[in-house]
Amino acid sequence: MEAMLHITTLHYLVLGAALFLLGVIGVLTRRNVVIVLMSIELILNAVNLNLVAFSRLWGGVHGQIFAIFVITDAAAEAAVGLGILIAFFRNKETVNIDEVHLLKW
Amino acid sequence: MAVDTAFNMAPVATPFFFYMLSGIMLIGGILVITRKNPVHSALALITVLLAQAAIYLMLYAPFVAGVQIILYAGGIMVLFLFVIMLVNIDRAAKERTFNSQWLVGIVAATALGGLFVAVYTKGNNIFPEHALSVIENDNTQKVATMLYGQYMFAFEIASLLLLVAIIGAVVMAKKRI
Amino acid sequence: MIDSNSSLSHLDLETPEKPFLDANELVINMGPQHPATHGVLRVILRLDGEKVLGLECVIGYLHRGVEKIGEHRTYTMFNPYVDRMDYVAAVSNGLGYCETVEKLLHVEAPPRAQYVRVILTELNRLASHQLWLGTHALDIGAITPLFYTFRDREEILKIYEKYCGARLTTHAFRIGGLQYETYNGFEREVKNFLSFFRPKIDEYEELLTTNRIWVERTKNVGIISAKDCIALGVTGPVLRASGVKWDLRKAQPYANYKNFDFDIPTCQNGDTYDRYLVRMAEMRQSVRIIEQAVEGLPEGPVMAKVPKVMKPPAGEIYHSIEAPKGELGYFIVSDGSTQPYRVRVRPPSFVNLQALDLMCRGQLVADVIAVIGTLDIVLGEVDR
Amino acid sequence: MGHDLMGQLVQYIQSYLSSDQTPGAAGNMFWVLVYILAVFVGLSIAVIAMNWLERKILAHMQVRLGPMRVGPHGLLQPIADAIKLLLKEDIIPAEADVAIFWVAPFMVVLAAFTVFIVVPFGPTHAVTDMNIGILFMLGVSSLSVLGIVMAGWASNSHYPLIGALRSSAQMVSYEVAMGLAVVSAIVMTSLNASGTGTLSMIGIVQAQQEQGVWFIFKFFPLGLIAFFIFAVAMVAETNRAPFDLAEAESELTAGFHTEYSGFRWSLFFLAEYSAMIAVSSIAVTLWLGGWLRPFPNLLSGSTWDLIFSLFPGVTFLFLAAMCFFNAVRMPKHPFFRIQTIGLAGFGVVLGLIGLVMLVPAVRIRVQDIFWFAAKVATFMYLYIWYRGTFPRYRFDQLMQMGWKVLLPMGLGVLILTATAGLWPSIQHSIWHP
Repeated sequence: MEAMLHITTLHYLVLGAALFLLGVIGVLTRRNVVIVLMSIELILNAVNLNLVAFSRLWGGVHGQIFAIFVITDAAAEAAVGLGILIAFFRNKETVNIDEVHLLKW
Repeated sequence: MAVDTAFNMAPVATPFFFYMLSGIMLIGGILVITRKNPVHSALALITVLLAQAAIYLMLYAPFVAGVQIILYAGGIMVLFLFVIMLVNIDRAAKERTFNSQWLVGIVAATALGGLFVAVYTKGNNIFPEHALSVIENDNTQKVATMLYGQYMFAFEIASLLLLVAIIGAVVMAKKRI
Repeated sequence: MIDSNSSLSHLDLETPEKPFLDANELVINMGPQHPATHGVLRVILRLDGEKVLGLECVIGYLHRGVEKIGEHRTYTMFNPYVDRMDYVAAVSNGLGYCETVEKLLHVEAPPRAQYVRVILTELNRLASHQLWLGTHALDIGAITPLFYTFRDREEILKIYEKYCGARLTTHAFRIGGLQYETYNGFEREVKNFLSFFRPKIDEYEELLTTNRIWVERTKNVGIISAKDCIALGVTGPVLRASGVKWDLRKAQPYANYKNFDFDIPTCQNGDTYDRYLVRMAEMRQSVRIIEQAVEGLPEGPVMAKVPKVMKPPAGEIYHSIEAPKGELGYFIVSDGSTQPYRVRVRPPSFVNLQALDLMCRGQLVADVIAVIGTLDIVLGEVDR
Repeated sequence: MGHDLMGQLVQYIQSYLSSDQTPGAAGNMFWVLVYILAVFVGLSIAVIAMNWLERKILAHMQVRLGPMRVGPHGLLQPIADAIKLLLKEDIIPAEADVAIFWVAPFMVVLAAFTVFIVVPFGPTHAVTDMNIGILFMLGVSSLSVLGIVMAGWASNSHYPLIGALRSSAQMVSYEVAMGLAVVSAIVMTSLNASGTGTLSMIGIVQAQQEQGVWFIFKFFPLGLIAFFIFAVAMVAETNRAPFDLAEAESELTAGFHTEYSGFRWSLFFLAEYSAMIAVSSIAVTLWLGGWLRPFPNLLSGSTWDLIFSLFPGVTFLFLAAMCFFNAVRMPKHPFFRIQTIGLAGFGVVLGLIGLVMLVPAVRIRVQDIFWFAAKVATFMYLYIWYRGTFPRYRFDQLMQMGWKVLLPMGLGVLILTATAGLWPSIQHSIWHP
């Protein structure tokens, strides 16, 4: 009970790990490209949570800055990923990731 | 309690808020990967992101929380919703939700989860027990100083990355440039 | 109707443009219940995002069979029906019908009647253009001009009400002239109206002509070339804005427009802004015409000698006038009886509406609204 | 024991009164709740008043009278409308995505109301003062776009979908220009001895107080241009004329809320107006000196302080006098008797409020709120004025305006502001290398 009531860094890490796993499952099992991309966002967020928790643990802001960079990355990744998705959809008229099996069409 | 002052990790009622927010995040995360309709998934993901912003506030990282809300919830998720509306989801709704390797996925994730559990149970005591106390009020200033000082180069690289991403996205999505 | 020289072959109206995102063509039903379709026009828009790939007009929601009704009424009895076609410009409709039947009967209205007809018709043109301006501006998002134009249109309607007791469907003219002599003070009131109205045109222009957003919204929107206009039979301000100086009041003078001194305003680009300018200039010209007509209003009878029971000699006649919206033509076939054998109306709105598809191709949804507004259609006339 | 508890409670409540912080910063939960309630009630009244004022002002711009029937001069019209909306049938289209259809209006309202917890109505009159105040406001207000997109999508109809796509693209693009304008104001806050700026809403106003100039006049015309960019972007951000493409009545019938009716529609309405007030509050805080009274430098001294502190009460007394004047002018007919009495009664209420505001203890505390509200009200009037004057932009023109005009302007102003701020030290390093 005592361990439950005092929120330590480990609590945040466990939460982050759980989110990370959810993201991994999403990436591995879903067929819809949009949801795969969302799962990647979930993974990135889990990482961010860890970074900020560590930053809190050490009292600095390095972790937070890393988190900001990760968010920047996520924005770039989402833009390019969704761009690819639209290009793909235009050619194949589907958003099913199983059908992305040709390098050229 | 003596521990309280040393354990000065968060303000009042932290356990309650922490468990509430993590509950929201986990349920939201599960919804993200299980909903058939991508718009529902996106809604769940937005909930996760907002709850996470609140958790950042609990971790005394208000600037990251603000960036999270503006960029993630207000920017990236709108992009997602935009694309979901652009692509025709009528067909996707009729198809199977999960692919044929869902079993592999679950197994791999479980293995990874096991790894995490192992690390956290074994390595619990590598973290210092007491978090250092920080002042919340100058968080933004500190982030700014760091971002434009020590991490200047990384900052510029990030801006370049964004530029490349913009051009890439335009090239990908536009038929005639 | 269209001879081989001015064919439509250069207009490919059948195949719509290829959409950008093939799977994503959006088909939208604009109307028949829609705030900007001016009645019950239904436009089936085929969109790629916001870009219009093509559109199709579905008409007939207001069809009352006016032409068929004409075959079962005597010439006099049919007269009020034509008011209900372009109910915004009822007087013009009546003028066109009366003149056609007069031509068929070989009678001519006396000069005083002709002058009063010109005054009332030009007032009607002002009223019609005012209504067009208000609703067109409202469609584009400027809500205030609507109330200004309606305030001033009220004054015209008051004159009508005093003259013939009706404001909208006036039934002002009779075959052979006018039923009523003008009321006392008619001339004074018309003159008062003109001096009241002239600064109002400047007021409208002040609100819109140099308004940046208005110019941006209307310039280069819905362009139609003179060639296409002629090929499609588009007439009226739309044609004149494309640079063709064609106005039936000058080209084939009727009533006694040849006695009046006025200009035909034209523009060159054929876009929505030019059509706006042309109509504004036309309002000023109408004021000029009314002024001259009131000044020179002759004395005399207002009704020519027409038989009580009209039996025009067998034959056919086509006569057209310049209604506010374009060429309004009546084609009447008489078999020598008291009722027409066939009545056919050439409504300007109906013909002008054909150009909608051509004008909207490649434009955005918002432009479709602007173009519908600028064509100045009245569905009562389109559907008849 | 019970008495002791009461005493402690009273002491807890009273302890805040002596502090010079916002209740959030002082950590006093009781006053936080009181402030939240006050903000909520005040906002609702403001939205109701705005509804009436917009109709009346717009009507008078358009040579008509506006609401005249319900109550004297239509004063009760918003209440009648609210009752009508609440009693209306709540229609959910058969093919709609019910869950999202439900959530969307609440999301919009939530975003529009949450921002008000950091709006500083006075040095201590804010629910809380966040370190990232302005960032929080921009972030949370940008969440309303999600609600709009969801509403448009969930309706499962073409017009709402197009409206939602339009508004999402519009809001996302104008946020960029808006952000740049905001940053150039924040750069100005760092022009003090220590060289550290602030994102806190209260801190921004205090910076203007310390520097003795409203940021709109700082580095003339840089502050003015930044303010202009924000003023344009905020109209676009709230989907108001001439940027009301998302709900363009003549094109898309009603845009994203075409399928909504009754209570849910009224939530969108509420959100729109409170979002207008919210962005106006940002503009007032950042450029127009927030709660500061006009001419604090030019007309300084205790006499002027006294005169300016009388403004709130006098304004209310003036409004009351207007009510009495119009009550006297009412037609003397039995039909109008109730309306006349109502108008006079309204005048009495306004007059009493005005008299209370003249009491020294009250007027010192409310004058900040008054000046803030007066500045916000100016923006509200501008919103109505735009609506009465401008036609609507087209979508591509809107995007062009956002990306090709406002964004480069914003960047330029930001760079120039930073240069101007650093100019003394640049000069120094040039002359004394």
